Order: sequence, then C-alpha cells, then structure tokens
Amino acid sequence: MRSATAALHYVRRNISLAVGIVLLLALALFVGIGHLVVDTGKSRPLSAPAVRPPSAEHPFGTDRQGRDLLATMVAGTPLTLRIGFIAGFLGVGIGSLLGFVSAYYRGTVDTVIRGVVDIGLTVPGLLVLIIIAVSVKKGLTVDQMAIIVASLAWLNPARTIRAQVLSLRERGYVEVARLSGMSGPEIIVKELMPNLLPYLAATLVNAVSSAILASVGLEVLGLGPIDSPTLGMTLYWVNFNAALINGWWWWWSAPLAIILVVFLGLFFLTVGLDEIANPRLRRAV
Amino acid sequence: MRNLLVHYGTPLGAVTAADSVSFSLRAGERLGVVGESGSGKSTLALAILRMIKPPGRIDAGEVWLDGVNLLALSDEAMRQVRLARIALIPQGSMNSLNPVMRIKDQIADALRDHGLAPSRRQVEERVRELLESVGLRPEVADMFPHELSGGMKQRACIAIAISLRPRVIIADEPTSALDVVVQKQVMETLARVQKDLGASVILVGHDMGLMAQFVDRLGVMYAGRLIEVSPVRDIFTQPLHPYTEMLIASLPSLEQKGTFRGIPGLIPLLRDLPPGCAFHPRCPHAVDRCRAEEPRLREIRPAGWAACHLR
Amino acid sequence: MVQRSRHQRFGRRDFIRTGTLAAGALAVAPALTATAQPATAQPRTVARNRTLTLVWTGSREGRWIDYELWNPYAIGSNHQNGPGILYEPLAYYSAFADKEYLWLAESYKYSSDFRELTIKTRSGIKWSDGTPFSADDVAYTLNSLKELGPKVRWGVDVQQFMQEAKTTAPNTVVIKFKVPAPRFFYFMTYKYDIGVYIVPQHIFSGQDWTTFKHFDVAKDWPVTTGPWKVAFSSPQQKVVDRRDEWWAAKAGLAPMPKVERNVWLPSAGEQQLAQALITNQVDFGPSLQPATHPTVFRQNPKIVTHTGQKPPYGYMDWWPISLYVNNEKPPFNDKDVRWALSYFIHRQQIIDVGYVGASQVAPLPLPEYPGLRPYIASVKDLLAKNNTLEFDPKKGEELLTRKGWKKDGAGIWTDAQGGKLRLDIIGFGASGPAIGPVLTELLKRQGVDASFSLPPDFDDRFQKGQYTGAIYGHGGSVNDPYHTLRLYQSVSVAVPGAHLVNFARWKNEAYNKIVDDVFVTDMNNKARLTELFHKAMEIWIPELPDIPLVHNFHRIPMNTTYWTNWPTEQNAYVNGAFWHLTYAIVLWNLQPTQ
Amino acid sequence: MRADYLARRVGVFVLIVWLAATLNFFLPRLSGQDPVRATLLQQASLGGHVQTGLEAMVKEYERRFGLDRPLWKQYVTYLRDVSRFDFNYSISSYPRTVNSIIAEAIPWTVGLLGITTVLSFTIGTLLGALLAWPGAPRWMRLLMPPLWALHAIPFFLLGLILMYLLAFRMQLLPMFGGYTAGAFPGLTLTFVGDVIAHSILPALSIVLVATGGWALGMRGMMVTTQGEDYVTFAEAKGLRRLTIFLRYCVRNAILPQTTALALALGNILSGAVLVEVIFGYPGVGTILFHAIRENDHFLIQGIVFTVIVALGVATLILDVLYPLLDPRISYRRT
Repeated sequence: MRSATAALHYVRRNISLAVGIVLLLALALFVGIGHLVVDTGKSRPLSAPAVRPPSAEHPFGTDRQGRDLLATMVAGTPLTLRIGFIAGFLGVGIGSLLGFVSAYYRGTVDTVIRGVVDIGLTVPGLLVLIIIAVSVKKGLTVDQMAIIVASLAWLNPARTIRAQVLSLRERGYVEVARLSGMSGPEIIVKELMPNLLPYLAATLVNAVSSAILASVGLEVLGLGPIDSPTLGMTLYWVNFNAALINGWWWWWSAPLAIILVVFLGLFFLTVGLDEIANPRLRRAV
Repeated sequence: MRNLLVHYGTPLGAVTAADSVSFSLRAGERLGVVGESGSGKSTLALAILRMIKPPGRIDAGEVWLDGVNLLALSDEAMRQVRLARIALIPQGSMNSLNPVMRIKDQIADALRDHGLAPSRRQVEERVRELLESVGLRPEVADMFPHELSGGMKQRACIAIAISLRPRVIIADEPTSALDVVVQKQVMETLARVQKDLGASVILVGHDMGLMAQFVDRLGVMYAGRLIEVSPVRDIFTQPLHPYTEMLIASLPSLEQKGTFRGIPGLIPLLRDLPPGCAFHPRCPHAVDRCRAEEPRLREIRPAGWAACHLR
Repeated sequence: MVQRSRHQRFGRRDFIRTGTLAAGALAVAPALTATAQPATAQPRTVARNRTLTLVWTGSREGRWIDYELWNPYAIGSNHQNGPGILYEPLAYYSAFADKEYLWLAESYKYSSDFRELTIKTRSGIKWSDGTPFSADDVAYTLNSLKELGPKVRWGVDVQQFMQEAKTTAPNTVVIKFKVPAPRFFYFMTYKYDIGVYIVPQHIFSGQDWTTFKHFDVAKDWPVTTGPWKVAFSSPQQKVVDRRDEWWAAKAGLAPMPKVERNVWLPSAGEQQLAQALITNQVDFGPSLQPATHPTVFRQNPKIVTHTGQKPPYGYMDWWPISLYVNNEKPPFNDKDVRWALSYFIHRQQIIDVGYVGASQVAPLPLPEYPGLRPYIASVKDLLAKNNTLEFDPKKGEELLTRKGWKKDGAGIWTDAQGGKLRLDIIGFGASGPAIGPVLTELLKRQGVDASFSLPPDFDDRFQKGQYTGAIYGHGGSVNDPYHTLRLYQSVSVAVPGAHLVNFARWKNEAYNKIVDDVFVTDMNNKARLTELFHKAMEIWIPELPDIPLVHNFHRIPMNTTYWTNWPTEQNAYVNGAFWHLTYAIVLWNLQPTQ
Repeated sequence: MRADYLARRVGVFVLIVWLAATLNFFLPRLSGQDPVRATLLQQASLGGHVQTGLEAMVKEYERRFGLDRPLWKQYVTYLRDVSRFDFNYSISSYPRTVNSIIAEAIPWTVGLLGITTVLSFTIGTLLGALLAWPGAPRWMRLLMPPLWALHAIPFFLLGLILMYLLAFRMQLLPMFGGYTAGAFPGLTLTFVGDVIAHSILPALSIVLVATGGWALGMRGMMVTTQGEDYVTFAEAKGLRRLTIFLRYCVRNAILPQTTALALALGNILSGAVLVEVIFGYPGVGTILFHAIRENDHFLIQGIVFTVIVALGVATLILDVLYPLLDPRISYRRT
C-alpha cells in the first residue's frame, strides 16, 4: 500500500509519465468498453449504409464500403497496437540480447554483431519489408505484418543497448561481480539488466512506437493487411477514396485522432521513463 | 558567517543541509572543515559562494567579507566577488576543467569576465606567470585537460583560483583523487600561493591527517551542523564533542594519513533527522536531554567551540 | 600529440565556415539543377486558352521516367505517355463510331488466302524534317520489327506472322505472311493500345532501336509525320507543340488541330487532380473515383464526363472485369465450383458499394460496343440457360452439395476430405481496392473462406498462375470477337508460336479449334463469325473459366472552360482515353471556347 | 600517425561498403521476382492489353541485363561495375542509365533534406539548449509540450494534415511536385521562388517533426553537461552566465549532436521516402520507392550504394574532423 502511494506520488511529480499513462489508459478504456458495447462485426464491409456522417446510430459515421467507423476503431486499434507490441517486443528482445552479448563479451562477437547491425542499417527498410510482403503468398495477416516490421526493429535497440552496456560494464560493481566469480550470463542477468531496466523499458516503448509508425506507413502505401480494419488500413481507404476532398471528414479524423493519442501516449511514456532512467533530466522540466 | 541555513527541496519535503552554521575566519588563517560525506561540508563551500542550485536554497544567514554581506549582494555583484574575492579550488579536479578548451583559454575567460580585457599578449603573459607560480611549464597553456596528469590539472585549477588574487580560497577536497606524493606537492603549492597572496583558506575535506598538517583551526560538521570548532592542536589532543572524539579515535595513528573507519551506527538521513542532538543515536554518552533539545554551539574553552549538552 | 594539437587551431573555424558555405549552396541546388537539365532554349509562350493540359498516371510517383524516350519501340517507352500522338499509323479505328480512318495508307487489300497484303500509301506526305514519306518507311518499320522480334515492342507480333515486307512502287508495299493473317492490317491500325507506329527510315536506320531515344529538341527530334513536335521534356512535364506544317490538313483529311500546345503532367493522385480541375489548371485527366465526380462538379460546373454529369460518369472500357480463378488448382478446376461462386456473388452490391452505383454488370468478358453488339445478342439463348449474372445462393449451395461439399461448424464450405473452400483473391490498381473488399465479404457470407490482398507483385503472380483468385479484366475485342476469344485459347494450330495470355489457365480442345477457325476467318464475314462465336460460347458459358462481374468504366473528367466538343455520349466520335492511340482523333475535334 | 589512421578508417569504410553492397545485391533477388517481367507486365496492365511477345521479350531482356546468368557471375559483374560507379541501365526505364536517373534526383533531395536537416538541427539544438538553461525566459518552457507533441507525430501524417490545411483548405501553398506544372525551369526569380514555394510544405513537415527531436536530444545533453564539475567550477570562476552557457555547456553538449547530425546528413538520401512520395517531390526517395516497387535491381543497387557511400563518407569525414571538435578524441582510436 505504502509503495503504491509512493508510486502515485512519483507519478504526480513525473508529469510526462502521468500524461502518457492517462492517454494510453483512455485508449484502453475506449477499446475495452467499445468491445463490450459495440458489435465489432460492423467493422466489415456491407454492414452499414455507406458514407454517413456521425449520427446517433453511427457515432463515428460510416465509410464507403459500409463499415461502421466506431466498430472499425474499436476493432482496429488493438490490431494496430498488437502489431506495435509484437514487433516492439521482438525487436527489443532480439536487439537487447545481441546488444548485451556484444557489449559484454566484446572481441570478435562484438565485431561481428556490430558489423551485422551497421550493415543492416544500410539496407532500405522499405526494400526488406516489400520483399517479405511479396513472399507472403496469401493475404497478409496482422501477425505477419508484425513479424515483417519486427524484421528490422531489432537493429536500433541492438546498437543503443550495446552502447549503454559498454558504459555500464566499466562500473565498479560489475568489476566486483566479475572478480567474485560470477559467470557472464549471470552478470548480464543479475547485474547489468536490473540497472538498465528503466532504459530497456524506454527503449521498448520507443520500439513499439516506431513499429506502429512503420506499419502505418506500409499500410498507407497499400502494403498492409487489406482485410483487417487496422488504423493504417483505414487511412489507406481514406486516401484511396479521396475522402479529404470529398468532405468526409469523419472518416479520417477518427483514425488520425487515435493514432495521435497512441503516439503521444507512447511518447510521453518514454519521456517519463527517461526521467526515471536519467534522473538529472527531471530537474529541468 | 552566521546562522547559515540551507534547505533542499526534495520530492518528500524540505531537507536541511546546513543549519545554523556560524564561524569566523581571520585574514591569512587556514581553517579546515571535516565531516563524513553528506555532512554538509561541500554545501557549506558552495553556500559561501552562493552557488546552491535549486531545489536547494539559502534560507537565512549572513556571510560577511570585509564588511560586505555576500548574501545581500545582487547576483551580478556576487558574480564579481567570485574568484576576485573568494575563489574555489574544486573537488574532483579530474573533471573541473572543460575538456574541450585549452588551459589558457580557461584562465583567460575568467580574466575577461571580470572586466580585465587586456591585450592578447598580456593575457598570455599573465597565464605564463600564473602557471609558473603553481609550478607548471608554460607549454601547459596550450594543452587540453586530458593531456595533463591529475596533479597538473589540480595545479591548473589553483592557478585559475589565484588569478585574481582573492582574499579567501575555498579548497574543496583538492587532493581527493591524487596519490600521496602528488597530494603533498599540490598542498605545498597551495600553501605557497596562499602565503604569497596573504589569503585565508578554507580547506574542506575528510582527511584528518592532511588537516593536521595544513590548517590552523578545524571545524567538524555532522548532519549539516557545525558541532565543533577548535585550533587544530587542541582538537587532536582534547576533542570537545563526542563525535570528534570518535573520529580521532578511529584514525590509525596521528602520524599516518588516514580516513575514517568504523564509527558505530549510520549517518542519519538528512530528511529524517532525529529530534534533539542529531548525533544522539550514535553517541555513547547520550542522555535524555540530548534526545529532546538541540544543543547550540558555544565557546567551551578559549577558542574552543562545541555543540554538546555534555560539556 | 601535444605538438600536433597546436597545429589544429585553424581547423574548427574552417570546418564551420565550409559547412555554412555548403548549406548555402544546398539552398539553391534544386533550382539550379532543374535549370540545367535540358539545356535547351525556353519554349515560346502559348496562351492558356490554346493550351491543353492533361494529367496522366503513366508516370511513376509523380514524375516522368521516360521523358527522354521518344522512340516508341524502346521497351521503356510507352505511347500512352505522349509518343502516341506523334507517330501516325496506316489507319485509325474508332470503336465508338465503328469507323476506320485510312491514314498514311490510302487503301489495302488482302490476297484471297490472306497470305499477302498490299498497302498503298498516300502521296504528298512529308516527315517533319521535310523528307518525303514513302512506302519504304512502312516496309522498313515492319522488316525491322520482324528482325528485332522480342527486342522491341510489337516485334514478336510481327515476327509471328510476317515473312517480309517489300516495296513494289514508291507508294506500294506488299507484305507476305507465314500463315493466313486476315487481321494484320487491323493489328497495325491504331485503336486502344494496339497499333504499329510508322517510323522514319532515314532517322532510324543504323540506330540500335533498343537504346535509341530519338530525342533532341535542338534537332527537332523526334521526326514524325504528325502535326506535333516536342518542345520541352522533363520529369515534371512533357510539352508537345503544334507544327504548322501538316500533310493531312493540306490534303483536307483533317482540320489543323486548334490546340497549340499539349502539356502532359505526371499524376500526383486523385486529390491533386480534382483540385487542379476545380481551379481550371487542367483540362483532361485520368479516371476519378465515381464518388469524387459530384464533388468536382459542385465546385466547377464546367467539368463534364462521357455521360455529362450523370453516373456512371464515364464510358465503358474494353476491359470487363472478372473474378479469375485458377482453373489448374482444385477445387476451381471444377466448373460447378466456379458456377457456385458465380451464384454467390451479388453483383449489384459490388456496384452499389464499390462504385456508388455508377457502373454496370457484365454478363460476358466483352464490352458492349457497336461492333460487338450483334455477337452478344446472338448468345442471348445461352445466357438464358446459364445466367452469368444471376445471384442465387440456393443454386450455388445445390451445386456444391451435389459435389459433396458441406458447411462446417463455422459455416465454411468443406469438401469430403475436410478441405475448406478457400479463395485468396489478389488485386491491383483501382479495380482491386474498389471491388476486392466487397467481393470478399459477399463470398464470406456464403461460406467461402475468402481473403483479399494487393500484392506488389500482382502481375508476376497472375501471369505465372501463382494465384487462386484474382480481380482482372480483359483487353480483347472491340469490334471483332476474335481478340477476346483468343484470351482463352490454351494452344493454337493456326498461329505458330502463339503466346498464351490464358490467365484463367482453362483448357478445352474443342474451344481451341473453334478459335483457330475464327482466326482464319475474314473480319468482314460477320455471318460466319457470329456462327463461330456462338459455338465457342456454347462451350465457354457452361464452363465459365472466369466469373464475369462488372464493366470497367473510364470516368475521364473533361474541362469545358477552354475546350469543347469533347467525345461524349451524344457526340461519341471516339472513346475519350487520351492515353489510347486514338487521342489524335480527339485533337482533330476539340474547339476552343475563347 | 595520421596517415595510418586515415588508411585504417578508409579500409574499414571500404569493407563496410563492400559488405553492404553485397547484401543489397542479394536482397532484391531474394524475392524471386523477375524485374523485367514485372516492368513489362505493369506497362501492359496499364493499357489493359498484354502483348503477344511478352514471354519472348522477358527472355530477351533478361539476357541483355545479364539476369539469366548464374548469380555468382552477376555478382562479379556487379562488383566490377560498382567499383567504377557504373550501375548499368535501369530495368524499369530502359534505356536510361541508373546514373542519369540518380543524378537527376539527388539535387532535389539534397536541397530539400539538406536544408531541412540543417535547419531543424540548428533550431532544435538552440531551443534544446535554451530549454535546459535556467536563465532562459519562462515562455520558452511553454514551447516544450508542443515540440514534444509534434515530434511524436509521424512525418507523413503531419504532412497530410499540413497539406489539407495549407494547400487544400487555405490554398496558400502548392500541393505537389517540385515546381508548378507548365512552368519552364530557368534561373529566373519567379522560377526559383516557385521551387521554394513547392518545397515549403514538405520542408515544414520535416522541420516541425525533426526540430523536436534535436531539441529533446540537446536538452538531455545540456542537463547532463550542466551537472559536470567543470560547469560548477566555471561558475565559481565568476564567469558570466552567457560565457558559461556558450563555452561550457553548449560547446560540450553539442558534440554528440554533431555526431548525430553527420549521420543524419549521410542518411538524407534515403531519409524521407514517404514525405517525398506524398508530396510528389522529385527526389531520390520517390525514385527508390519506384525502384523497389518495380523491383528494378539495378536502380535499387545504384541508389542504395549511393546512400551507403554517402553515409560512409559522412562517417569518415566525421571521424576525421571530430578530433577538431573534441580534442579528447585522438586519431589513433577507431
């Protein structure tokens, strides 16, 4: 209880963290309550009259193919987040594994991993994404989309985590642990990981947000899972149907607003986590 | 200096880092201030220079220098006082010089910002003089800090500190990161320039041995309070405060350089000070009064001041 | 190190100074290079009301990548992007007027066995550089195509049929064929996207046709017989100006075009196009979405389409759209499954939702054009028996149930082995997104495990048969049934080495034979052709190799602010696609309003 | 010592370029797509008519492009060509050469992204520095949340919003392209103005987003720097606030920013594909997008190789020049 109040106190001081959490919670509430109240089947085409502005029956309006946009948002938001989380977790998981190993063991392992990452970063992301998209011969699913995005998401975490570990491993306590006979993996797990936790968390949130960004980008270009009502696909349809000039404002404002909330929420969360990882930042806000 | 009160605002309420600290310093005197880490001695040094950073602030007190209360000065006037009247020789000399500036530039900008903007040649000359006075070769002027050894860096800092012939030099653990031989050289340098300038020195540190060799008078700080001030000889022979007593007892021997060793108990958290005398939980002689009433610093014997109910 | 560090004094400042300079240089770089690109003089000024500005999607991501390519035979070149109006054909054909315009040719005649074609060219025609045009140019063009074969566009088509082309007199060329070729002149005639461009022998001979660009504004290249010349060409625009010397105007064959300048702009997307139409920056553009038309009309009443301002806002293309299923892959090799799918599809819903009602169902893979109507009418009896447009899930269920299919717990059709009726539909371009999601949903509602995607390599998969379902059209007949029929031919005796564009991968021996018969039949022998078409459809309709859905419409916006007499329903002299080879006919007809 | 260092750096550079070039040779070929067929088919699909000779043409041009040879032979040719900076013909716009296509696009991209990168770096770094400086005016703090918010929005979304507001609703700026359709390039004031007007929207969307990033980075560095002992000592030296700010805080905090700037500049060629595509800006991004979509092996290789070299050169220059900025880094270290 005491720690909970302390946490609450802390959050109240760390405004960014609070804003991030509030935004994401609001979104979660929207999706959660939405799933209870709204029939997500209405996110499929032909389930409502086409292009109706918001009304009592369709609070967010409907699109050209007769999707109810409220249902689409309720069904699509978790899909987009799912892509982000799967890709983000995979990316940071693989990235930090490589980063830790590379920085801790140094030498040849490090050279190889760093080389792979450096070279990997030269490959245009779009190229890789399209190549994978092409080799998926059936209609793309949301999970495949996530894996496609993840295929590139590990590069940056690997690099930044490596740098962090490099600076950490020179600290006294790591030296002490090494002298006291701890093994490499043990040191990584018991000594390095805990110290990097806030940093890893920030990296993860960052990776999730870049993964969402990448997936939305691909989807807007028409390379996403056409069948799924994700936020990016909704924007693709907005663009395909020229909703902007046709004055169908409700069609694009809903996904745009949600994407903004997602990005801002994740962003403030990272800033908040950064403050935990690097307390000096706290002062100057 | 009278009744200096410094608070730090923290997420969990204000913390008193220095409380009712009062002492006086005579011209040409060398005063030492010792204490465990967190006892407020560095805060004291910064407070005299009015360099306490938010969330900390100086709440009360006066710092008089030649008839001027520094705490009442405008920010700009205070800035002029720094270095010109009171100079600091920083702790951790390793990082006290800007790594990307040449030594001479780091001396020159101090001259310039104090309204001394002589020609380039004069600056170079002054720099050479200063370096010479701390025993550094003139080439050092053109070097970057990372090209210097620890001792050289500290001497460079001393050179900067004395560049405007200050009245008071505050040396904040000037030798903490140096080895013994270099330590000795640096202290000798410091002593020499002090003598040349006729300045007073406040030496902050925790090395009792060093203090014994260098200072005239010694102040002991505990939990943000000055608990004893006495001439250095008296303190070592007859400490007034139980804490000072334990401190001295914990030294391996007077002749040897040494640092604190095991005093039972923990240093109290500044934000969670016990009522009464801050030292009473660790004090073997504590009585009820110690737990209830905070002792004041009073003169117990000529020139010997202490804050203890038992004396 | 100590010594060296002293020499670096100057370094940082230099570094910063250089950086500042470089940043300044960057600022003007785009302007400078845009200027430097074609180092030619500025073209003359032409008034807006004598300029016809059009936007076309033949560009890539908003830029012409072929702006230097004015040799229409180079594989990177495309007549749709400008060269189409420069080079003139032997003849034009307007499917809407069902009319042939003999052009560089004055007359043509086949031998009775269709193994020889004699073409007489007009006299008095000059190339734009003053050199007289003659039958030699025709012979040279055809012989080069035969020789180059697959190295150039149309090469293989000529190679397959032609033995040789020979000039027997300055205005006579005789073409000998390897096999009877009753449609060769028609093949060379400009219509839609098919036709042979006649190129100047005195310029092309000695050049490598595959890499020759035929572009040099200073030399007035490209050299053509048409009334146009390239005045300026860059990734951002192609400007084609009128030449005042044109043989056809002199000969009284056509009026001198009133348009003095044609500007081709790369397409930047629908919103930009709509915007430019509303502000009268553009006169002519590629199809807009049906729903966008009313928005544009509202803001600029001067914009019209083929059908005025009424749906379907355009004309029927030669490209009726079907749901293709891969006939080689079970269960779609079973005609009953194909028919079941057909019965499952409520085509009107596709039109209502995918095209806001502005389209038309297509019973057969042929456009309902004047020249084709008799053929379509002739198979009414067959369609009555097997209605390719019928929506009747019951009939579909019956067909499937009879073949042992059952709906599983999730309501998905499952065969005896437990295999699901799974159809992964791929699509591309504009038709895919418009139809795909609705079609998929319609099929899902009938228990088909359908999915839809827009793979970047659609063409590759579709052509190689690496698909199960696809949304695609038919670029076949416009007046003669042969061209659509041959799309389903899996093998041909009549045309040696004939290619296969049998995307549905359907095979039927009897059908193949009938199409071979059609091939050797004179285009003008309509009675015989009708008979053969009926026979072919007797096989095709019950088999249903692909499932017809809707007609494709070109909803081309035309701006009447500066130009009138556009090709419309009331005035259907030609189809309005400016990217087709018949754009020249539109240009003969346009009249300025000011 | 310096020559040694340079030689080694160049060696590493060449190695990286070679490996990256190799990767980018094999990657497009992994998809199993046939670029010649794809290009011809795409053209055919545009007109709705698939030409008779397609299959034969595919074979012919595969041979011409050397795509029918074993992979290792193609690779050897590729390495030889690349070492001469000759990237062959573009498959999708044959007979244009890859070099001419890239050369045409580079100035646009370098112009747009070069300026926006430098601009957002300058503004962002300055803002970030001021934001962390206690002496900065109070209203500056108010800038922080909007900067953050902008930084969180993806480029292209912001671009779309700006396009809608500024170009579509208010019609203040052109929506699309490098210059007005129908304008003829010339070194006239009108034309240069036109080019600039067309670059404002894409530039704005990049600057608005990127500035926040630089500001955040700089602020973080400033906060760290302000805690350094030498800043405390500088204050004890009685220096003016401005002197401390510029020579002790900014001067030091800017170093890591500079590294990032060099990388960002090296990356500009591939940096803003989406922005360029959305605004139809005639730069390298649109070409790369096009090349990837058409699977134009040679064009992809050409562009990626150019990007790698640009990045490599930027890093190399940085490595060589960095010691000038930061005397602690010596040439001897890699």
